[in-house]
Order: sequence, then C-alpha cells, then structure tokens
Amino acid sequence: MSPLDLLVAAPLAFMVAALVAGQGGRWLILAAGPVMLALSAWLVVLPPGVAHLVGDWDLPLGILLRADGVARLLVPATSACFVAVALYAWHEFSPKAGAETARAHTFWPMLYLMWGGSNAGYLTTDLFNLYVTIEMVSLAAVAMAAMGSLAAGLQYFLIALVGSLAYLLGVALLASHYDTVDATLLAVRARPDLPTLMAITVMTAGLLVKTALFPLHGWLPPAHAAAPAPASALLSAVVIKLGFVILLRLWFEAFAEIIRPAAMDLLGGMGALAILYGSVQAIRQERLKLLVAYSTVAQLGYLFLAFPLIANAQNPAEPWAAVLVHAVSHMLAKAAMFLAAGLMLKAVAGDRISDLAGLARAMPLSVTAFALAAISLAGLPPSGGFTAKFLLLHAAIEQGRVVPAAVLVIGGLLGAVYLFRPLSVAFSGSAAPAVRAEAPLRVAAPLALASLAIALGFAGMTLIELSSVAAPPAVAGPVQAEPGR
Amino acid sequence: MTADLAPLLPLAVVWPLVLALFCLVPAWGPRMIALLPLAPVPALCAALLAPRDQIARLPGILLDGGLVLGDTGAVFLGGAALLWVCAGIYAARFLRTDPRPAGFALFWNVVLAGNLGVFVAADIVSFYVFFALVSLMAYPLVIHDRKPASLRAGTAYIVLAVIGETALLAAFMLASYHAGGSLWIADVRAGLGLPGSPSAILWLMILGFGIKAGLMPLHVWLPVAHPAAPVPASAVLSGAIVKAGIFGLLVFLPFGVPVPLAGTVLALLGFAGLFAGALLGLAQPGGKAVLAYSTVSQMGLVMGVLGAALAAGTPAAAVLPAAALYALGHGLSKGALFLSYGLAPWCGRGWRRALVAVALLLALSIAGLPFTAGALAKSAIKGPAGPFGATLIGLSALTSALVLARFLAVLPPARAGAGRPPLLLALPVLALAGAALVLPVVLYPAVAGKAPFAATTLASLLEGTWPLALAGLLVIGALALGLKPPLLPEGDLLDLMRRSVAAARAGFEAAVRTGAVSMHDSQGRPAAVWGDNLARIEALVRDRASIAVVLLVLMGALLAALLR
Amino acid sequence: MMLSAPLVLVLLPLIPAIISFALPERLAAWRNAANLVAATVKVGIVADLLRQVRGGVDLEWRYTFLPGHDFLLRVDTLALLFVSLSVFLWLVTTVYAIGYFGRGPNLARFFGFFNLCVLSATGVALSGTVVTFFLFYELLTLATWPLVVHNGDEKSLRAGRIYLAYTLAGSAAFLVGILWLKALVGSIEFTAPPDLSAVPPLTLTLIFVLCVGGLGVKAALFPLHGWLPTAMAAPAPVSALLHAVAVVKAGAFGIVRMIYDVYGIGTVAELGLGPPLAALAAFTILYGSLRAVMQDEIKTRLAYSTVSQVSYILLGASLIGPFAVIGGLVHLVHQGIMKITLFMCAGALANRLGIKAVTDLDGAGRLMPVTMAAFSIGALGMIGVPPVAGFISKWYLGIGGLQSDAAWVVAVLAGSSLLNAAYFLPMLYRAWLLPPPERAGFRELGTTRDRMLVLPAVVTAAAALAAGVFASSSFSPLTWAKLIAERGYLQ
Amino acid sequence: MTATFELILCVMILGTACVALFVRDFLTAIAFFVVFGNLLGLAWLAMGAVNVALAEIAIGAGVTGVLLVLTRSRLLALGEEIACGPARPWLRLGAAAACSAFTTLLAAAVLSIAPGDDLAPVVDGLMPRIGLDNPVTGVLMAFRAYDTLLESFVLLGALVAVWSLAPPAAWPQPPVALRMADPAALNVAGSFGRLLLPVALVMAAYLVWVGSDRPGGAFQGGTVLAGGFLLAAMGGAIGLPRSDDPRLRWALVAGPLVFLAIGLAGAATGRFLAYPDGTAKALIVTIEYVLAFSIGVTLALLVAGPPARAGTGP
Amino acid sequence: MTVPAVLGHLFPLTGAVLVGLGLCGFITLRHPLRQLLAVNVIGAGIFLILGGLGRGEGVTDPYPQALVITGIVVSVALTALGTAMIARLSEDRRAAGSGPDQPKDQDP
Repeated sequence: MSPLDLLVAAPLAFMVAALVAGQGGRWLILAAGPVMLALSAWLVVLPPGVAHLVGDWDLPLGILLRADGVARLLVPATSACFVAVALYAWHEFSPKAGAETARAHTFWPMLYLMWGGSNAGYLTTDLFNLYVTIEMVSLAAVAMAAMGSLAAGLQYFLIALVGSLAYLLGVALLASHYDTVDATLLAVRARPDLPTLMAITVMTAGLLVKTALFPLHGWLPPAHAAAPAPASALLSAVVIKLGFVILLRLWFEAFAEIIRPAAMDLLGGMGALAILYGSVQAIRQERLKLLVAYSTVAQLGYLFLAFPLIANAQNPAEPWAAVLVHAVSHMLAKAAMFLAAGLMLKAVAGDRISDLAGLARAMPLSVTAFALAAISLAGLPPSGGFTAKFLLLHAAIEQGRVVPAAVLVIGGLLGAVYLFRPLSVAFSGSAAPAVRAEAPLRVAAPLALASLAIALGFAGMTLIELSSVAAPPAVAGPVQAEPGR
Repeated sequence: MTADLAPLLPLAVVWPLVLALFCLVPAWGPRMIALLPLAPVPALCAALLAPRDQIARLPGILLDGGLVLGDTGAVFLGGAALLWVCAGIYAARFLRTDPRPAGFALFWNVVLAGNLGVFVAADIVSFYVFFALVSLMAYPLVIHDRKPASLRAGTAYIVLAVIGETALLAAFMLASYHAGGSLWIADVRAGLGLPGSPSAILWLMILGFGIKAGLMPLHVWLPVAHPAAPVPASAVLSGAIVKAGIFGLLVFLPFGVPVPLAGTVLALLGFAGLFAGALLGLAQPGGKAVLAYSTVSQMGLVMGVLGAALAAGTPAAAVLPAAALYALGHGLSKGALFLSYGLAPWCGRGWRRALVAVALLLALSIAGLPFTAGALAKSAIKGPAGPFGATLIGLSALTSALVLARFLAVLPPARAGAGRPPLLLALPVLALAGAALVLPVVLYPAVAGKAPFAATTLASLLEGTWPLALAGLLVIGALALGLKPPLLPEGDLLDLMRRSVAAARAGFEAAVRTGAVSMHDSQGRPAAVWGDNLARIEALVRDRASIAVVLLVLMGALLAALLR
Repeated sequence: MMLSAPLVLVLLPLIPAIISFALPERLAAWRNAANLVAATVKVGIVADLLRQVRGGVDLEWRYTFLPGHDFLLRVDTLALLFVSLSVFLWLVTTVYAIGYFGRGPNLARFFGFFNLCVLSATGVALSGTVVTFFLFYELLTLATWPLVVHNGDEKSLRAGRIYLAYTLAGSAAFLVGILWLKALVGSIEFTAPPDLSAVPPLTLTLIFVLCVGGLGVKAALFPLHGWLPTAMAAPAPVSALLHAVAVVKAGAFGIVRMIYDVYGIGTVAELGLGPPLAALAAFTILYGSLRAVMQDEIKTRLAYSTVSQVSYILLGASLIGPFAVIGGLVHLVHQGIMKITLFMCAGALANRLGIKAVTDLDGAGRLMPVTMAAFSIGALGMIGVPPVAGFISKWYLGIGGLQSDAAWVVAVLAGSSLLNAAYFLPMLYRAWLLPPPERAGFRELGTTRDRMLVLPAVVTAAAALAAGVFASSSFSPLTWAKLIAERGYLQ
Repeated sequence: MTATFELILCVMILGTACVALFVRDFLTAIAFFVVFGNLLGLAWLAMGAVNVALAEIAIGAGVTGVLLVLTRSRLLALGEEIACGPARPWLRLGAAAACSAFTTLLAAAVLSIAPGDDLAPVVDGLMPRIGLDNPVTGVLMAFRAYDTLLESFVLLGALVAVWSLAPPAAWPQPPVALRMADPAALNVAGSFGRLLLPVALVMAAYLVWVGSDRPGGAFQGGTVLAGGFLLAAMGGAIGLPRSDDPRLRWALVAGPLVFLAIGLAGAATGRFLAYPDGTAKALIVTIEYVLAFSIGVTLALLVAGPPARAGTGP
Repeated sequence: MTVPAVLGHLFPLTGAVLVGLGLCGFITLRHPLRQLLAVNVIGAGIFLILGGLGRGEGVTDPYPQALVITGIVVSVALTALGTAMIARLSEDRRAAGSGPDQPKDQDP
C-alpha cells in the first residue's frame, strides 16, 4: 500500500459510493475528508525519492507514480480545498425536500472524480496518463461550470476539448518518436528535432488553453463567474493547476535540456501580459465573481512569469519553490475567496460589488475570509502569496531582469487595487444589512482556507524544502542549468 | 552672602509658577488674585540677598540649565520685582470686579515667572524658555478684556512676538554653535565677540530683542498692546516686560568689540524711535497709548545708546550699569504713570491734584529735569552713548516732555462721585513713584562711581533745562491757542500692514481657486475610451474561433522560439 | 521569557486583538478591560526592557524565514525608543478610544485592528533585518486600512483607497530596493551594516532612492504625502495613533534605519545622499506648514502639520551629524506625544461639541477648558514654544544643521515655526477668546466616559511639557536619543 | 496494389471529412461523418489494427453518429438551424492559411518520425506473464491498466456529467424516450430490437471472451451491448430506466468498481493493479466482463441523454 | 525514397491533414454541434498519426493501439457530454424565449 495509489483510488471509490448512495452522497465527505487529509499527510512525510511503477510493469510501457516536490505541495493543498469546498457545498448540494435533485446527486460524484483526477495528475510522470487525468478533471469541471451557465460551460467545454486534443497530438508525436511517454525517460531521450519541438509546441499550446493563460483565457471568466460558488472555487483553484503542473513537467523535466531561453521568455512575456491584462480587467468589473475570475487570469500570469526566472537562476530551487508556493497559495486563497464571495452574494441576493455595502458588519467572518484571501492574492505579507512573490522578485532582481521585476511590483499593486475594492464596499455604510445566519460550517470553510493561505507565509523554509524533494535536475541544484545549451 | 541663600534664585522663578498652578484649581482660581503681590516676593529677596555670579545648576531641567544673578541682572530683577509687587497690589484691588480673575492671575503669575527668569537665566536655553514665557503668555493679559480692539491688538502682539521668538531661536542656535556648543550665556557672549562669528547672529538678536523692546519699525505692536491690557498689566508690560528685550541686548551684545554696521543700524533705529515714538505719541488720543509711545521712545533711547556703544566698541562695564540704571528708572516711572492713569478716575477733588502732581513729577523725571532721578540716569547713559548720542539724548528731553505733557492732558477725568481713591490703588502708585525717584539716586554711585549731582554745573543745568522749558512754552502756547494734535490710529503702520496682508491673501486664494478649477477641467475622458477598448478585446478573446486562431498563432510563436 | 522578550512584546497585542474580535458587543466592558490590561502589561515589559538595555543587555529572537532571509527581532536602543513611544501612546489611546466610542458600532473590529496595528508598529520597531522590517511595515498598512475606513462613508472609503494606493506602491518600491540590495550584498542586518564598497555608486543611489521613496510614502515626504490629509476621514483615535506613532513614524523610522544601519553614514556621505534628502525634508517642512495654513478643517490642518513635522525627523536623519541625529530621534518621540495630544483633543471636540472646522472653534475653550488647555500645550509645542518638548527637538536640529554646515536649516526651522504659529495660534485664539454658541448644561467632565475622553490628552500634554522641562533628566526622550547616538552613530 | 488501395482510401477519408465538415446540410454531414468513420475503420484494418478498427467503427462512427443524429433531431424539434455559420471570408481565408501552415509543419514532423513497431517485442516479451495472447488487451488491461481504470471512470463521469444537465424538474425521470414516432417503424424496430438484444448480448460476451487472445475486448463488447440496448429502446422493447434506480446505478458502477477493487487487492498483496502470478488471466477476464456490461449500459445512457420531463422527446 | 517508406507515412500524413482540416473547420464553423464534429475529425486525425507511425512489418504496435482505443473511448464520452449540453442549451434558450440562432457568449 502506498499513498501514491490510494490518493487516486480512494476518491474514485468515494465517487462510486456517492453515485450509488444517491441522497446520502454528501455524507461521504465525513469519511473522505479525514481519509484524504491523512493520505496527503502521509504523502508529505514519505521519505524522499519514493516512486513506484503501477503493477510493477517496467518503464517504456508502464506508468511511474512519484512523490516529488510538486505532488507533496499540491496534493495536500488540493485535499484541503476539496474538503473545505465539500463542507461548504454540504447544504447547497443537498436533497431538496427529501428528494434527490440532479445537482445534489451529480455534484458529489463529480467532486470525487475531479479529486481523483487531479491527484492522479500530480503523481504521475506518464504523459498519456496525464491526458486521461486532465480529461477526468475537465469533464467534471465542465459539468460544474454548466451548473451556472450552460453557454459558458459549453464554451469552456469546446475550448478545453481543443486544448486536450492539441496535447494529445503532442503525446502522439512523442509516443511515435521515442516509443515512450514517460517524462523521466524523455528527459534522457529527447533530442531537439522537429517532431519533438512540434510536440512541445502543440502540447504547450493545448495546456495553455486549459490553464487560460492570456490571451487564451477568454473562456475562463464567464465560466468561473457563473458557476455555483463551490464549483467556482474548484474550477479556479484546482482545475487550472493541473494543466500548469503538466507544463512544469514538460518544460523543466522532460524537455529541460532542449527548450531554449527564447521560448522561456515567450511564456514569461505572456505571463506578464496576463498579470497586467487580468488585473486591469478585474479592476473594471462590476460583478464580484467576475472580478475574482479575472483575478485568476492575472494570478496565473505569475506562474508563467516565473518560467524564465527559473531557467536563468543561479539557484533555480528558489524560483522553483516560489512558483509552487504561488500555485498552492493561489489555490487556497482563490478557493476561499470564491466561497466567501458566494456567501456574501447570497446574503445580499445580488451579484454586484456595490451590493456588498455594510457586509463587514453583517458577516464579519466571511469578509475576514475574503480579506485574508485578498492579502495572499495581492502578495502582501504575511502570506503564501507574499512568500512566492518575494522569492520571484528576489530572483528577478538577482538576474537583473527589470521587466519581470516591474511586472511583479505593478501586478501586486493592481491586485491590491481590485481586491480591496469589494472590501472597501463591504466596510462602507453604517447600517448592517439584515442577513440570515449561515451554517457555521459554511462560514468556517473559506475562513479555514484563507487562514491556511496566510499560514503558508510562516512556513517558507518548509515549503522550499518540500518543493525540492525529487526535483528535476534542471531546478534542483545551485548549478547553472543551461537550457538549450 | 551665605550659600544657603542660593535656592532663592530657583525659588524666585518657581514660586510664581506654583501660584499659577493654584490658579488652575477651579475653587481657588478667582481668589488667587489676592495673592498676586506675594508672587514676586522671593525674587525681590533674591535680588537683594542671593549670591552674585554664582550659578545655581538645575540638573535634568531643560538642557541641564542653570540660574545666575549678575550685577545687571540684579538691578533688573529687583526693579522688576518691585514693580510687580506694586502692580500686584494694585491689580488685587483693580480687578476685584473682573469677570475672569482666575485667568488673569494665572497668566500674571506665568508672565511674572518668565519675566524674572529672563533676568537670572545662566544658559541660553533657560533664557529662551523664560523669554518665550514672558512674550507669549503676556498675550492673554493684553486681550484680557476681550474687546475687539484688544483682540486686534493681541493679534499684532502675538504675531510680532512669535516672529521675535523665532528670530531669537535661530540666533541662539547659531550662537551656541559658534560658541563651541556651549549653552552658557557667558560663553555665547564671548563667542559673539570673536572675529569669525557670523553677523547673522547679531542681526537676528537685534530683530528678536528689538521686537520685544519696541525698536522702531518693529514697535507697532507696542502702542496697541500696552493700552489694551488692564491697567496693572499695562504697567508691567511697559515697565518690566519690555525690559526683557533690553536685558537681552545687554546680556548678549558683544560690547567691547567694535561692530560698526550692526551697532550703527541699531543706534539709528533706536534714536529714530526716540523721536518718532514721542512725536507719534503726541498724536494719540488715549492716555495709555501716549504712555506706550513714550515707552517706545524711551526704549529707543536705550537701544540707540547700546547701538552706539556697540559700534564704538565700548566695553561692557561702561555700558551695562548705565543702561540698567536707566531701564530701572524708566520701568518704575512708567509703571507708576500707568497705574496713576488707572487711578485717575477714582480721584476726586484734591486727590486728583495730588495725583497730577505725582504724575508731573514722574514725567519731568523721565524727561530729565535736573536733580531728578531721570536726569541722573540720563547723565549716566550719555557716557556710553558717545557725543552724537549724547546730543540726541539731550534733545530728546523736548520730545519726552511734550509727550508726557500730552499724557497729562488726556488723563481721564474723575468719575462722578469719586473722592478718596482706594488705598490699595493709591499706595502702589505712591510707592512706585517714590522708588522711581529715589532708587536711581541710591544706585547712581555704584554705577557712575561718583556721588549723584556732584558734577552739576550751570552749563549742564542749562543744557538739561532748555528743552524742558521749550516744551513748557510749546504746551502753554498750544493750550492757549486751543491747538489740537493730529489724531493718528494706534500702532501707526499696523493698519497699513493689515490691509495689505488682507489684499494679498484674497489674491492668493483667488489664484488657488482658479488653479484648482483649471485642474479639474483638464481631466478628460480617456478612461472611458480605454474601457471601451478593453471591453472589445475581451469580447474578442472570448470567442471560440478567436481562441483557436490565437492558439495557432501561439503555436507558431512557440515553435519559432523553440527553434531559435 | 528573557530570551523571547522581543517576541512576547510583538505578539502581546494579539491577545486583546483576538479577544476584541471574538467577544460579542454586549461584553464590551470585558473587551475594554482586556485592552487596557494588555496595554498596561506592555508598558511594564517595556519599562523592564528599558532598564535592561540601558545596562547593555542585548535581546534578540531569530527565525529563518526564507533562505538567506532571517526574521529577526532585536531590542536595541533605537528600537526601544520607538517601542516606548508606541506602548505609552497605545495605553493612552486605548483609554481615549473607549471614551471616544462609548458604545458605537463596529467596535470589536476597531479594537481588533487597533491592536494589530500596535503589533505591527512594535514589530517595525524591533525588526533586526530589513526584511523583517518590510514584513511589519506592510502588515501595518493592512492593519490600519480597516481603521481608516472605519466610518464607512464615502469619504472614508476614498481615504482608504488613496491610503492603500500610496502605501502599497511605497512598500513595493521599498521591497524592490531591499531585494536589489540583498542581491548585491547578501542578507542585511541592522547590527551589521553590509559592505557596500563593491557596489557601483549609481546603483547604490538608485536603491537608496527606491527605499527612501518607499518609506517616504508613510513618512509623508513631499510628493508622496497625498494620502495623509485624506486619511483624516478616520475616527479621531485612529488619526491620533496613525499620526503620532504607527504609520508616519514607521516610515521615518525606516529611513533612519536605512541611513544609519544599512548604508551607514559613511556611505551616505560618500554618495552625497544626505543633502538632497535634507533639502527635500526641508521643503516638505515648509510645504506642509503652508498647506496647513490654508485648511479649514481641524483634522486636515493637523494632518498637514504632521506632513511638516515628520520631515523634521528626516531632516535630522539626513543631516548626518550627532546633534541632528539626536534632534531627529527625539522629535520622533516629541512629535508623537504632541501630535497625539492635538488629535485627541480635536476628536474630543468633534465628539462632544461637533466641532470639525477651525471656524467652529469659537468658544471651545470656554466649554471644554481642560481639552483646550491640552490642545494649547500641544500646539505651542508644535510651534516650538519652550518649554514644551518641540523646542528641544528644534534646538538639536538647528545645532545639528549648523554642525553639518547647513545653516539654512536654521532658517527652515524658523520659517516652519512661524508657519506653525500661523495655523495654530488662530485656533487657540478662536477657542479661547471668541464667545461660544449657547449650550445649556454642557459639562466637560460629567461622566466617566467624558473623563476617559479628555484626560488622556491631558496626560500626553503633560508628558509633552515634562519632556521639554526635564529634557536632560535621565529618563527623558532626549537622554535616550543621546544614548542611541552614542552607542550607534557617533563613532 | 496495397499501396494504391491505401492511397485511394486516404483520399476518400479526406474527401468524406471535407464534406462532413463543410457541407451545408447537417444530415448529409452526419452521413458523411459515419462513412468517414467506417473508412477510418478500413484504414485501421489495412494497418492490421483490428482492435482499433472495431473500436473505431463501433464507437467512433456508430455511437458518435447516433449521438449527432439524435442531437440534430432534438435541435430541429426546438426550431434551431444547424447552419454552417456566417464565417467572414477573411476569417476563412486566414484560417485556411494558418491551418495549411500548421498542417505543413505537422506533416514535416510526421515525416521525420520513422514508423516502426519498436515496442512490439517488448510487449511480446511480457505477454507470457499474464497468459494472454492479444497484446492490445495486454497493454490495456495489464501494462497500462491504470490508464484503462481511469478511463472507465471518465466514461462513468461523462454520464454523471450528462445527468447533471437534467432540468431541475426532470430528475430522476428517464431520459427522453427513444421510441420511434411512426407506429409502423416502431413495430419493425420493436421486433428487431427484441430479436437483436439477445444477439447483442451473446456477441458482446463473445467479443470479450476472444479479446484475451484475438482482437476484441471490453470496449468493443460494451459498444455492441450498448447498440443492442439502444435499438431495443427505440423499438420500445425496453424502457429507459429512471436515473435513481439502484439497479441501474449498480450496473453502471459495477465495472469500474470491480476493476478498482481488484487493483486495490493487488495493492494489498504487492502493487496496485498488479495481478498475482497465475491469476492474471482470470482476473482480467472477470474485469473485462463486468466492465463490458457497465460500459454498455453507460454508453447507451450517454446516447440517451440527460433525464428529461415526459413529453419533451423528439 | 522507396515506395514502402512513403506508404509507411501515408496514414500519418492523412492524419496530419485531418487535424488541419478539423482545425480549419473548428475556426470557420460557428455552430457548436458542427464544431464538435470538427473536433471529432481532429481526434481521428491524431489517432491516425499515433497508430500509423506505430505501423511495423505487417502488424501495428499494440502499444499505440491501446492508446488509441483509450483515446476513442474518452472522446466518445466527451462527445456525448457535448451533444447533451448543446441540446440542453437550446432547450433553455427556447424556454427563455431568446433566438435559437447563434450561441451568444454573453456574460452569465
């Protein structure tokens, strides 16, 4: 038994159980939560270098599961998100008047499917297996997005489909060319020839669509903003991270040796644009959830802005850690923010930022959760977001890169601008609107996530150590990795 | 003197402050006015008994300051204390029906402490603190009756006082720095005499002290402020408080080293004040204003002398005692005159004649009638004044006499039914008048080193009398012809200044408004255009087909980047 | 306890903060008690630390925060100067706030963030590394924002926006600066100034500009001061603490640290950075005063006064002479005490009489004599009237300027004094001398709450007076500033 | 000969694809798409990939075709035209240019990859360990069983996702009835379905069985089963189940569940999804049968669509 | 280049062209159902590339075959979801009374 298997198998088992259980499906989280959190903890404390082949079938054919730094950071964060979201969704997706409803029934199996899919994605090194996992996640994500707006869901679906196929095309090329789709083997075998580069290109492009990097983000804001709050939280926090993790595996593990700096700069540049564009759009929004969704567009930019910084760093371990910490804290904070936003909007029965007036008095805990999440997202200390941004800025300055440094700084400021706007409205007015009390669990869920995002700010060293576990050579040592030679 | 009298100096300063604190207690405050005469008592004792030139250190207070009683200081301290005692007695009676006795007592005591402190401060920081106390805290005394005129006067007073304070602060900083960081007045003065010392220090000091002492173009506050205060307060203002400025000049100016430029300017301004003050005083309708201008004139005399001495490099030993003596005499006389002005309405019938007689005597003394204390003081001060100065001083007797005659002319009539004046009002007048006429004579030997009136010759007698006689003729002539003086507003230049300031301010505000309006107008609508464009871009990238196209373009870019 | 005293000191306000957030409104009395107890305990701890540090004890608490970046809390003389100020004023302001608000809305929030604010200010003071400083500096921004928008009206919200925009941009610049420096010379601890000799002067200058620019925002240095007057929309206790201790001082304190503990006076002098900064500070002093003269609203006027006064500290720091340093440091304390007095009084006037504008002040002295007396002392101190504390600062600054061959400083000080007088004295004039509007039965100190509102200002006014009168006694701010200068900056 | 055949096949594939994509009438497009799928199946056959050919024809052409047809008729019933769309000429031109460039690059990349079955020997070498003869089944059910396991959950998830689209009032009604509207046709289809369902069952069982050694397997079997179910439903031979029917749910999850359970059992004894020596074939066949059944049911329901209120059928 | 070598690339090349065609269709076709069809064409092209390049002497590599089968199943599952969504969207639009014409990408 190993947590590597169980982290995938358990959610799938819970999915089956939820599907069969019908009305009672939501109760399963009481079992799934502790189990998954325990498994995540187990994963974190595994000795370094733990990896195994599924069914003991050797590599060119088989599938390698591995507990590397990426998994050790993202799996627990994902679990935390899922647990919190599930607790939050407890009431929202419950049988109405004792009868099952389509949403209440289907939400729970999809939640577990997504959970299992993302865990599987974090743990595997097999590119084809990753294709299956992104489809697992996308499927559930599309359905959840469609719960809010069918049009947005369909848009998301079709675009994600194109992205998946582009990725699959790359996998096909690689599989034919190298007779393997395992990232660790490809790292050894890959040569910078046309098929390989073409494969990298199409896979990257496909994944960028799924990750919604500017200017491929068009599908994201409508879908994320329209979905029910728990779904939005999962979509923004978890779903897009999987595509990003695969990109990390491609660019820094499988093809670290053959990707040239110009390509890194291209991604970095797009990241920078995403930060600026997303932030500006977020500033312009009048609806709260759209604002948060555009914030996701902007925040994703940071993940890509880091690419050239990692590639050129003296000590790539730090920006590498930064990018992972950013992914984790964005995950926690964004989930918290969507959940809190859901509570707030429900309380005022509106969707505009201006509807939030006086909520800081009426529902202080939810506003606090939103504020804490905002702090992390804007990269203000102490928070995981700050730690990440700090390390990135440090790397950018160390390398004398003015543009990324400037973008990091400006992005942080713009972030504060759009995130504090709803808060400011919430603090406004002197009368507290009458608000029906929410169930404690629903209030606690975003608060817990946001607190975690803040708490990450105090655990910088631990996070950096974790992120370097079984890290690919390109990002491991202080030795200069020369991409592209 | 025995050493155990040393604490008298701090006590002299602290005791009024303690009394001031008592004034803050709501129940006691109004009654504290009765204790006013007690406040200067320790100072009076100190002036007589405290050991001379022995620094009483005050560790921990301010910047480790100290107090010292010098010879000059003792004259000033004693004179001031005496004046304050008398004025205190007078005030205790005069303000019996006042609506704000507690406030008056409070600030009276605070100003007293500051005034006395100035005379005994040993370091510049303490000096500055006391000087600020006496300057700024006198403001409430000036505006005590809250009449609009008083308030205007107070404003003029406070504005100039603050400017003076600031100038002094700057001067002290510079001086202390150039004295090697020492804070002791003695060191600072020595430093000022050194060749490398910047002249700015002197100018700033002349500015700062000059304001306080009513140096000519800076005197504008004085003729409005002194009359505005209640009578006893006017008395101390004119008699003691202006002396703080004189004392400052005495203490800090580096006598003995010729400083031609500053000295000459000071002398010119001082002597200009001597005459202009008196002439302006002639044009005043109010008795107190006349007295105030007289003060301007008299102080101009002292400062003119100081300036002349400074320019000539006369040693301090020759200047200080004479000036101190003159200041003492003037302080006591002017105090007495102010008090008598207040007393006049109480005096009916014969009492009034007695009062006029006392006032006339005092006036003549101030003008320098031979064989009076004033004449002695004048003769003493002519020494350091130099020949030119001495001539001017001689001439000034004319103007002084005229202005004081004017004072007698405008002495307020007795109130209906007034008879014997209250003892508590009359006694101080008498005591002060007595002191003013006697004390300089007593002290003259110590100052001049010779007996009073010893060297009186006919020539000198004539020299001292003819201006007075001329003045008498003029007055009699004017009375006979029924001439009236041209009436000028109090504070001559003040009105002009006030109007120009108001105009400048209005102009400035208008300019600011215009500027603000134009700033608002220049804000265009680029924000809206930006918003439109952003919305269009967003609509484009949301389209599926465009995403696919972008995807293709991106693939091309990526491939190109990878192939590079 | 001994080892982690700095940590305890920093984290102590967390307890009342949590209590404040958690307690329901009907237990307001308990909340007030918790706040008061915590504030008092902190004063006690600081008193003990003062004793120890005077005796030469060095306390620190270290924790590796990120590789190469230590989180270091260190108690040194300079830190204690700031800490003492903040704990004293915290206690006073707590009392005041209880009196000010009584049972208003949002008080749990107010006291919670108030405590966080104090936490940050203490952290800023005790920071031993640049990064630690930055962390608390930023935290301070966040903790004060809810206080600025406390009233929740359009004005406060706007003020909050402007405040955030300025301060976040400032700290971003600061962050870039310190990271740049870190990239060049490695980790920067205040006790061990880095060796900057290998860095090109232009780079150093740029970094300096970034850092001082960033810190200058909070310190309201001239072109960066715009947030401060609008932040006046906050309730009085907030303005009081914001202006006296927490925010502006953090910026000024940071600049002092930058000049003396990061760059070192030698390097600053070599690069010729002192004079421009001093000139800017001087300009700010005059500019702030001029603007203050034009304001009608009391708090705005006070705010511009702060703009002006805080630059005294910077002026002292940038002149780089022993007296100037002492003057700057001691003004850190003096300005705090005096300005908080003014704000508390202004708040009391607004709270009890509804007086917000200078033109409404007529007769305030008659109605609230105690408050106005305290206000007067504070105002006179600001002008530099002795023996109130402001005079001492000015004195040292002036002499310091002369020591640094910058005689113009004296002129600036003089000009500022005049301008200060120009905007403070009319207020006193109105309050004391003009007749009040009819208000039947108004009593200034009628209830306990009234007393809690008025007496804190009296205490601070007395402190301001005492700090001036007993300037050279052994526990005065001046003596402590001299000690700092001796231990740190006068080699 | 082979070359010519393959060339013509490729041209036809491209031609049918073109028509399917760009023809104005959507029904024609679907028809050509089905032909396209079948041609692809031929292509796979030509390559000797019978397993894929079966899957392509059954799933790629068959099930997808049915899905398209059903959706088209639903949209038509709602009055929606499935037009080619008003694409602007410049867009078409640009798209054509960009896609040509892309295709050229892709073709160049493809051309520089040498075709070859380099992994076949590796697979063959491993086959004895699981006791099967069909290497494709070996890869699917053993070497890359993990993929297949996840994939079975994808299929299950797709059904859940489709169900989640149900209108609020429709849950847990059966999907839109697939019954034919024309009574005569219904009659024919009914008898046909009644006949075909057992045949389909048998055929599916057979496909799974032979899958161990020859082409065939769970997916193909499941598809055939689904086809049988669908035809029977169209003919009214069987009704579509309500979505909260516990039997239905167990039927849906049985395959993935058994797969997962056996995988976990392997984990308990050694390695996740490892089959203990000697039991491999038995376990694989067990999984395949249950999986084929579940896949059949799932696919059939996927085609039927989300639960719907009665009376909203085509 | 010998004929068999070209033949070896025949199907993969066809696949490449199919991918390009499908992509072109996806861009120019506006109706989601048609785009779904285009996506299926792309998928088929990819499978052809994958399988065709695994073609060896007489028999095709089982490994790509297995991948293709997995891919086909995934793609049918997704197609099913897509068609269901398209149909439901149309129903909703009809119920909402809006035009059944083009899917409008309006904000939710």
